[in-house]
Amino acid sequence: MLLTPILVIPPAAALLCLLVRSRRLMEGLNMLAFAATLALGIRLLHEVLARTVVTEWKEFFYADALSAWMVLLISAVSLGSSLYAGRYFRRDLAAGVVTAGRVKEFFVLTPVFATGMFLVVLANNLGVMWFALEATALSSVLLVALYNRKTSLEAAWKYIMLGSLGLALALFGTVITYAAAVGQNGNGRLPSFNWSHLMTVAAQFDPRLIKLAFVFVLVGYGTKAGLAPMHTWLPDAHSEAPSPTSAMLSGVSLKVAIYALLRFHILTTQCLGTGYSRTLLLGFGLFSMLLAAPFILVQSNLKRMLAYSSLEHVGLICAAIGLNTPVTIFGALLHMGYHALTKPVLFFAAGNIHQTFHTLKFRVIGPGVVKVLPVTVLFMGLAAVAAMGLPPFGLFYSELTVLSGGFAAGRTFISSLILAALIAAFCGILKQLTRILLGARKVERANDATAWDGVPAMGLLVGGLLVFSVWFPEPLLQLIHQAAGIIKGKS
Amino acid sequence: MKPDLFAILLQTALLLALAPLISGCIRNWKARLQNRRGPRVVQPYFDLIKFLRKDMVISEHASWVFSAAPYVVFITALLVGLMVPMVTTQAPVSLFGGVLAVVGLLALGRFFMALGGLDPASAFGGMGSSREMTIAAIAEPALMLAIFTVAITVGSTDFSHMVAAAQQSGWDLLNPAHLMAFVALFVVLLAETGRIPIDNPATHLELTMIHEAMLLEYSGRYLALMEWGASIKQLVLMAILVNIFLPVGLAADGSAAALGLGLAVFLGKILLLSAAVVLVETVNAKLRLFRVPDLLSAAFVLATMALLSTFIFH
Amino acid sequence: MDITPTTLLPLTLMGYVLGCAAGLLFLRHEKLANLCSFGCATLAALCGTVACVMSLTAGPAAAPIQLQLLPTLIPYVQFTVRLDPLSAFFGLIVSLLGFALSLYSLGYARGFYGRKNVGVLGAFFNLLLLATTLVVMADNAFFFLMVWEIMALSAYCLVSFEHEKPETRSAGVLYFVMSHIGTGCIMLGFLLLFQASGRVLGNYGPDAYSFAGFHALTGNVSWLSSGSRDAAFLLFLIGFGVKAGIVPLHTWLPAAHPVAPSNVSAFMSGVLIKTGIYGMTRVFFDFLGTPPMWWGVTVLSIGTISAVLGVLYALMQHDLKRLLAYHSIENIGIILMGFGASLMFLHMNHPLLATLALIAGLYHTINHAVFKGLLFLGAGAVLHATHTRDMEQMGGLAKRMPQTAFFFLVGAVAISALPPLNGFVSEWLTYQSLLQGFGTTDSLLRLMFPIGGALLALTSALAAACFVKAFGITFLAQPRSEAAAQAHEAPLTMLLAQAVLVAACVFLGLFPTVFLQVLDPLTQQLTGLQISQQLTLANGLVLSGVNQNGGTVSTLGITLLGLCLLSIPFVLWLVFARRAKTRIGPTWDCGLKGLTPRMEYTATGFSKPIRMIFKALFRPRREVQREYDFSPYFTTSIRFEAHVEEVFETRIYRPLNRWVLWASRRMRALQAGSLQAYLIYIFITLLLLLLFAL
Amino acid sequence: MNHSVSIEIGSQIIMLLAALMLVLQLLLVVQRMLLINIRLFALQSLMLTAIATVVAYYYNATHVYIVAVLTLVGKVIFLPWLLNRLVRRINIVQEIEPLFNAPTSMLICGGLTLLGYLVARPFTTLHKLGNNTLAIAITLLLTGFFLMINRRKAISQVLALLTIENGVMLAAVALTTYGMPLVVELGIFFDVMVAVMVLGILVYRIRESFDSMDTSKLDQLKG
Repeated sequence: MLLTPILVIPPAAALLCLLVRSRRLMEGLNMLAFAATLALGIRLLHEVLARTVVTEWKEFFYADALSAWMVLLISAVSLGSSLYAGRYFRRDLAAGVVTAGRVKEFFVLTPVFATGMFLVVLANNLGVMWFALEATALSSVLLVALYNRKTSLEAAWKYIMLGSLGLALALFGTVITYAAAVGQNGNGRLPSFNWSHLMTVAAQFDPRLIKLAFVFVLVGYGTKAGLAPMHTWLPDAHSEAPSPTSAMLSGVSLKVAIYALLRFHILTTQCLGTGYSRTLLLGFGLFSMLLAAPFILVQSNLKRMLAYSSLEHVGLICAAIGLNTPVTIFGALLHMGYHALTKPVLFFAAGNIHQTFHTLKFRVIGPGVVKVLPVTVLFMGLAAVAAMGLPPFGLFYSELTVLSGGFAAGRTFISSLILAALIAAFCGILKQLTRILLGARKVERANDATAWDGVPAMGLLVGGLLVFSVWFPEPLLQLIHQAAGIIKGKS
Repeated sequence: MKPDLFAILLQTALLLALAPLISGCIRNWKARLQNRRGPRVVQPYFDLIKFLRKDMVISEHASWVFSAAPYVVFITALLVGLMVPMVTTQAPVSLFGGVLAVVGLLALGRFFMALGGLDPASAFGGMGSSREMTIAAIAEPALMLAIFTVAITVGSTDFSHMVAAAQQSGWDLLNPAHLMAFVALFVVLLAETGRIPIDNPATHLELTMIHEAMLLEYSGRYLALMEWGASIKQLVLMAILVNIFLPVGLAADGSAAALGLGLAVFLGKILLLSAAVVLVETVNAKLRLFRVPDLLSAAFVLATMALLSTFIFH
Repeated sequence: MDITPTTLLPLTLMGYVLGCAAGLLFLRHEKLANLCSFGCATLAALCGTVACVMSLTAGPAAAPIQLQLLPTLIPYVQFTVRLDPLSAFFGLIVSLLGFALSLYSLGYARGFYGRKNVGVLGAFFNLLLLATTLVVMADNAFFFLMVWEIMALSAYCLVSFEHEKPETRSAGVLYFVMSHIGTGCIMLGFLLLFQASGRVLGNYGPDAYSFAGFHALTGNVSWLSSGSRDAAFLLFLIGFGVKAGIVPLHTWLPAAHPVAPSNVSAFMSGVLIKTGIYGMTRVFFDFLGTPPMWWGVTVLSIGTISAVLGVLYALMQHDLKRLLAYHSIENIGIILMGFGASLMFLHMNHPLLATLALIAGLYHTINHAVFKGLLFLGAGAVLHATHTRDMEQMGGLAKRMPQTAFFFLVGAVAISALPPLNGFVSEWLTYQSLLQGFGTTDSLLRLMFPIGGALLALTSALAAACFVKAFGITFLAQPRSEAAAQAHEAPLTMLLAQAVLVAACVFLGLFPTVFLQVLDPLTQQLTGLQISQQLTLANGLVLSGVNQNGGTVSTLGITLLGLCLLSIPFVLWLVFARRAKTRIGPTWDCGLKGLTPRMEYTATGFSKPIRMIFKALFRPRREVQREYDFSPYFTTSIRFEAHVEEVFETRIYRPLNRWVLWASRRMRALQAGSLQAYLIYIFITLLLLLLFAL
Repeated sequence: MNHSVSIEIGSQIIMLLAALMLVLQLLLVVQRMLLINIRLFALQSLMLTAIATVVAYYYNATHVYIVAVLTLVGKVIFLPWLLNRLVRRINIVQEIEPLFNAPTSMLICGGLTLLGYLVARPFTTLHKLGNNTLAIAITLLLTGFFLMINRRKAISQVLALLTIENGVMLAAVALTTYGMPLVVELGIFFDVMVAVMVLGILVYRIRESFDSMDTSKLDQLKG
């Protein structure tokens, strides 16, 4: 019994939060829940390493290396953002930006959101995976709309419309896949819709149906994963949501959607052989990267810029998987991990800046944030350096690994394009952040009360990032290698 | 080819003794051509002695650089002199450096002279330094290129080797390459020694003077060293010109007869060249400062063409 | 424990790490931070210097030292350090300068007390030293790229140390952006090599990234197709060229070097840009095998252009540090002239000349590191004393800070390539190689050599002019401002540091034949020859060209002879002038009542003739505003402004930047905010994919 | 009775019903009165229910009956009622001018139908019940999508979304022989319900802070 608790604890926490009144208790419950899932995740990691697959409830829940990796990421990021949420909302309440009811809403919905993601990565049945994803979408929509500002409502509206449209398409793809699975044999009993089962019979599927299915799934889940040109909701939602939510959206929920996409990618590869789905992934990944760069370069809003950089990273991950060599896929998974540890920190810091300056517009914030929020800027600087793909942080390794893999596979031109996009994004982020973080500014009053806001959360993640950048534990490495093997498939 | 002390002393003496005479001749002949009686040929010697005896006035603004400059100028001029063959094919310390060292040492002297000009905080000095350095800067490439044309054909930057090679057969001044190089070098010579049409050694009108402007604040023995150094430099440059392109009568060995002959021939050549200089100075007017580059770039082009022709006749 | 490179190298690295840690540890106590971090740096750099010297003098027989710093993290990364002669030579440059600069910083950092956090400065300074040391010693391309980026990052942080000034921030960004683009090129280059070597080795493991592996493969002709070889050459040329600051990739350099703290700008100008040179040496001579002709031609021409343009722009500056920064461009150009010639000789299969030219380049590399470091330290001392970088505000400092003035003068003489100091020696070698090069080929290309030589002459003459201006305007005559009048001599450690570098200048200048032996293992590694014996005559007194008829020079001899000749003025004094007296009097002022500083020649005025001569390049603009009460003949005040245009910035970079931003803004129209539009994007994507899936 | 024959009949019935769904969809595209739109949607859902029933009857698969019932309760009765309430609450009667006028829309829909058939052509040969519904399902999907693009009012966009859902369900029920596993069906059903709830909530909030339902006014977030 390992997967079930992971899926039970967060909703339980959500229920309790619904009942209790004290805000601190809710915070505690959230943290506790995610700490627990993180611990379970680590155990799961060892289980998976021990016996490649962990299943429960007659294979209804199914965890292989890939799922275990995702579970770790989800719990880590959720823990981080629940750590951060406490101080964040206390300040918001003090400023009267939100009502206590809304805060409760947050603490109830966040575990639900997380549960959805856990279910996505642990469900064996593709249909279940779909509605789990829909659940994450619905819960996060309400979180995005939490502030109930005009802009946040607009963002939420676009998010829900595009999101559920995408999911409808994805569902259609899923259905067609199932139809393909049912295939010719019209015999009496209902075939299982478990991914593990489909993998075994994928070879006999009708290739044309699978092709069709993958198109819909790609567009559908691609929308949720924020692949260009279906990404348009992403900057709005990420910039309008409260920072802890932005962190979770950017840190994991995109990657969870990618995960869903990957399951189908593996299936398709199994059926059609390499070449079809991986080309599509490569194309969309590259397009996302190339599209993101100019938007970063001339962005005027801090959190939107971060959102676009997420688009960039997601693109890189997809492109790397599209390159489809063990090394690039390994790099992509590594990148997922490092990015999950990096991006939330940036959003937390952005949150602090937002609460201090009451705006996210670069022009209005003006230079010299470092004089007002030195600690925040320190963490933001570290995270930004990491996000720009500079050593000694892990993203440098993962990016260079991907490029090396690309060159090793002889995809010189594609890899060069990737590098170019990365450089462009680098320039943008550097320019924008230097513009606001550094510089002179008259500090009206040194506010020590807020100086250490969010430091535990940021410290946790940045610490993890630093540790994993210089020392990578062996089991984790094995896990990623296994996961890469799964994605690469037999072919 | 170890530098032997005797040769060094001899040549030093020659430089010290001959240099003022040359400037004296030039001044005197120039006067003659202009229908003036002009100063005696030996006047420079008297001047030097006078300067040496006189008290010095040093500007209150000047620092130690001001006092260091004259010595550097004087010494570098002498050093350069020792690297160039005058009466013997073998310059005393040619081992210590050739063309490049000569150019470098001259630049060193100029460097300090310019600093000395700036040091007393007078506008004239600054103007002089500025112009001197500018002209030197555009003269130097022409000089280098011209000497390269010779050095390349000889395959050495060492004056002694150049002269030695020049004495071999198959070498003639009429080789177009060398003719052009010669002309180029002659122009550079005018520039380096501060002659009309580049500079006017006789003037003390601030708009026209270059070299003089830097010496304006110098007096007494410092002035003497400066003047002497300048005339030595002039002698050396002339020696280079004549000995490379017209290497007749240089003493191959240390025998008295050879030396005597060499000295005589050398004197003849130098005086001939001085006459040429005088002629040029008399028939030309001084150029405007911003016309000087045209002249020097002409020299540069000449030198380049010289190179090209060696390329053709190689 | 015995003193060997193997034991000293880890000490050095540890020292830097400690220094970094100390800086961060004592963020709150600036005195402690200053002492600990820069103290550690000083000691570590000293160890490094010793280590490098030892391994260079160990003789060619000694096997290069290898160290594994960290366990392999993920595929490809292998933190191995290898101290072969080339690394040791550049390690020497880094450590020597590092030593002097850390010493200097101990005093210089005091200037920041109370204003800025010295701990941060110390930490990043140590990090920079560490990264740079590792850059020249890394033995694995992946590791190299990593430390290369860390170096750039820490340099960025140090450049923007005084980030309160807007121009500092923009300079920092410009530097980091260009440097990162360069890094991108280098990365691509190494990836190409990696691709090729992996193909040959048959596996794409970390070995496919190891420098030793690349070197080993150069024997194998087929490992790089000529196409990718040329591509790699260009990529590396651009990548390392940005770091080295070659024209036209130099624009970041004059922007970034001046705004950094002086100890940092000294390091950047002295060492950081040399890492670019290191990269080129490593790649062009060690990895890419026999070069085609056009490589050499390209490098030689770029070198020449950089040299001439660098010095011309330097002449136009009146910001002391900016002027020095432009001179870095010039000297990089001179170094590359040597390299270019060397590459050409390699192609024409004249290893001897190739070696000579290479030596010329390398010799100038260390020389420039030394005297440029020295000059920047001097400039730092001046800045420290007068709080301005503007030469027009200085003057008269030779009286107020005599030691600094003397040290700066030595640096100025050295950089102007005047005998007997080191700049002259390396340029002499360059001239020699160019001169000998003429005979090597009959193609018209050989004209490049003498013309290059002539332009080199132009360069050094202009450099001399520039430093007459720099020294004269800054240190001589009357002070032009109150600050200059109040200037005071720099503290002891700063003077010591400068003295160290002066000593280095003198040594490299007077004893070239001794130093050349150090280069033997290096040339052995790169061209397979050792020619220090051939270059030495008269048991070490005289330096000669490859064939001793080609020309000889002896800076030591010149110096000694000059000292002897000093006796002549002395004798003259004895004979004539013993009774002559010396008075201190006013400068002749044309009968006005006293000279004021405003009557002095200014820096701008000094360089005016050159500005006029090279009008076409500078496109000078001047604005004169005169104010008068009732008649223009009685002007009350005149404001004169002269600007020169920096062609590459105004004609290439600004328009490019503008265009990119414009294009990006146009792109933003895609995200116009209308849900309908977004739906249409998805719809069209879907339809296209459906057709694709048919 | 002869099973194969009955299969034939069954598939013909299904085709007929599916075709009717398509027709209703096209009507939705041209119709601008919101209340009528809602009714049309309800009717379409009814067709879906019927199809489900037929499938369930022919394969006497109980869980498909459940699906049919759920669809009937949810999409034919509950959702229309909910939307009606919404519309009356924020009394707006009809869609403002859409992006494309009626004729153009019809043309586009025709094109999309063509595309649907084009895409589905390879699979019309599968020998099983309702094999041809794929074409119609895709067409419903695409036209629903187009409807969504074409409308500006939030409510009608929700409606469009629901018609897309219908298309998907049609495929789910008819194409996959006898529907998906029950758990999936239930999950999907409840998700749709919740989705509509959430949308409703948002619509309220937007309504009260923008006092308009015109989503084309939601364009503050740019770049």
